[in-house]
Amino acid sequence: MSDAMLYALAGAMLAGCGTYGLLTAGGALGRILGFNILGGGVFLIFGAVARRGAGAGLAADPVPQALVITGIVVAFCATALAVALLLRLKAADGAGEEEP
Amino acid sequence: MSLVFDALAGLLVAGAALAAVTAAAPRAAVIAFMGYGVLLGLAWARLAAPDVALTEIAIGSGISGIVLLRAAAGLPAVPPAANRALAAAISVAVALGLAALVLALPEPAPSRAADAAAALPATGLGNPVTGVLLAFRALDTLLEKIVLLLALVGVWALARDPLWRGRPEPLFAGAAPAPSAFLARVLVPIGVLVGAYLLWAGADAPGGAFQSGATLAAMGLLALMAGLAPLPRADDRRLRLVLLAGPFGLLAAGFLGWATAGAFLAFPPGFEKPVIKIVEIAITASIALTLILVVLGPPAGEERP
Amino acid sequence: MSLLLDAVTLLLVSAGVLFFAAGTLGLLRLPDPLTRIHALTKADNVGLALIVLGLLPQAGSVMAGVKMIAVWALAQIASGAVSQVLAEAATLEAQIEATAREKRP
Amino acid sequence: MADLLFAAGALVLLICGAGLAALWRGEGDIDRMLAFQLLGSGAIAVLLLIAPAMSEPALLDAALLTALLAALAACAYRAALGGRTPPAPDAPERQP
Repeated sequence: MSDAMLYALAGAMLAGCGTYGLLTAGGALGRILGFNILGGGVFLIFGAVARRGAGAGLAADPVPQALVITGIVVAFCATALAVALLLRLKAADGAGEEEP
Repeated sequence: MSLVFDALAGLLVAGAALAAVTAAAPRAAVIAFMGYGVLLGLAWARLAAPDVALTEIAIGSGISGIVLLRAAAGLPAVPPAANRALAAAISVAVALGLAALVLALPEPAPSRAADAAAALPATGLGNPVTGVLLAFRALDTLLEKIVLLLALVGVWALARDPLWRGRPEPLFAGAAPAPSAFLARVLVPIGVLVGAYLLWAGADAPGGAFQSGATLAAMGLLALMAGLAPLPRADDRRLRLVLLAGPFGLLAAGFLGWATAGAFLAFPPGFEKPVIKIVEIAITASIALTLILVVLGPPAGEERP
Repeated sequence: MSLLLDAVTLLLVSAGVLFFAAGTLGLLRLPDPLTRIHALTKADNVGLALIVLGLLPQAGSVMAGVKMIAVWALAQIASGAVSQVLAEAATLEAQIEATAREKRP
Repeated sequence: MADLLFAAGALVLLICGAGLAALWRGEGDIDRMLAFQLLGSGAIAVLLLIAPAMSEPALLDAALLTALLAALAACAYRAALGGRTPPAPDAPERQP
């Protein structure tokens, strides 16, 4: 069992947690968090793959790392857009949450 | 011993994630999510990916907190909607399936590390991740910049018609109280210094445009929170110029590559590093400003002249 | 010499971890949010200071040592200011709750 | 030495985890923010400990960033409460 494997398994657990949040959340914010955690788990598995690809004097494969960095920033922007939609919805119907 | 540490860190990340998805109150869930971001940063540090760790810390525990805490304010606690036992079964199946896939990863692991290391000296950079982002896969970075702009257009599109040129809702309703203002006054200069350092160091050490942009965005938001700077207007021309500097700077460098090096997004031989650095500065400014604006949300109020 | 330095590291880092434990214990045992804030900031900073002091002999370069001290200094400033912010937030939340309780009956 | 540093890091993680788990069941979100701040300090300590253990000086930058942004979270929490300032608890009531 290597360190990369341990974190890949942690990533699998995160993906499970995220799925659970996505399926059970009563409100939109819970689903946003669940989706982010699901994505974080997938990124972490990707990171473990990068770590396994260490070689040529580099501690990890830089290509997946670069993709994860852009992924984190894009995921954040999507989250901010979703939150803006949520707040607009709240302002529009005053009730706070949409019906599930 | 390091494996014990890794196992513990992995379990803590999963525990924080579980707390975030099972918390009943929205604000408690968001606080757990912020803790999960810090722990995920540690995981990236252990995966020998300090560049990703810096990004995750700056975004996951920093500016995400501002957006999500703001969204959680005033939201009622909603009871879980679906059949929880079924959802748990599906989630465990997803986790076990991924775990099985992970354990079946091919040996030896496929890797582009050797290619990246071999091509890196041609760029004049010392950090392979920056090399991938700005030289070998610059097209991805260009498209990513455009996605960020689209997200901002999406946020701005939510403004009500008569207000769309104005300023967004303030982060603090009214003036910030003294302790928060003090915190901002102390942290913002230090943070701007750290952000500039990350950009400068990013050529040869972990760091770069994304980490620096996220840090600068966090500091900008802190300054706006404390009222140290006026909220930006959506129709400010200088603001739009900075927003476009990143994608169009990269695009210009791309066309320059056609003229000087014979391919789109190829950098002129001999001048790779200076051109990459200039483009990186433009990208950093655009990322920082875009992140600030998507966090602030749609324009909501017109200032009466 | 390096054995001696390692012993210093071990001693100071252990003491630092002990202070972290003490701070956590205070966080769990003290009765209300304001006292808990107090326990957290005090113990954390001493713990972090001891860990930084202990790690200084292990810093590979002068730059690394300076950075470690900078991290500690920043944590000092930030944690003092953060305790103020959270204390104010705690006071405000207690007020909001009291107002809500008055209105309820 | 690296093993000892990892052991110390694991211990700090364990302490923070225990604090987190216990505070999580507390009544208020202020307590949860305190748990988050504790985790932030713990993460700084862990990053400082594993930087020499992994011979990766860039983790010191990560520690610096963690210190900076943990404080930002407290400010964001306060901002989400709204702009009112509570009077100092011991200040005499101002007479009109």
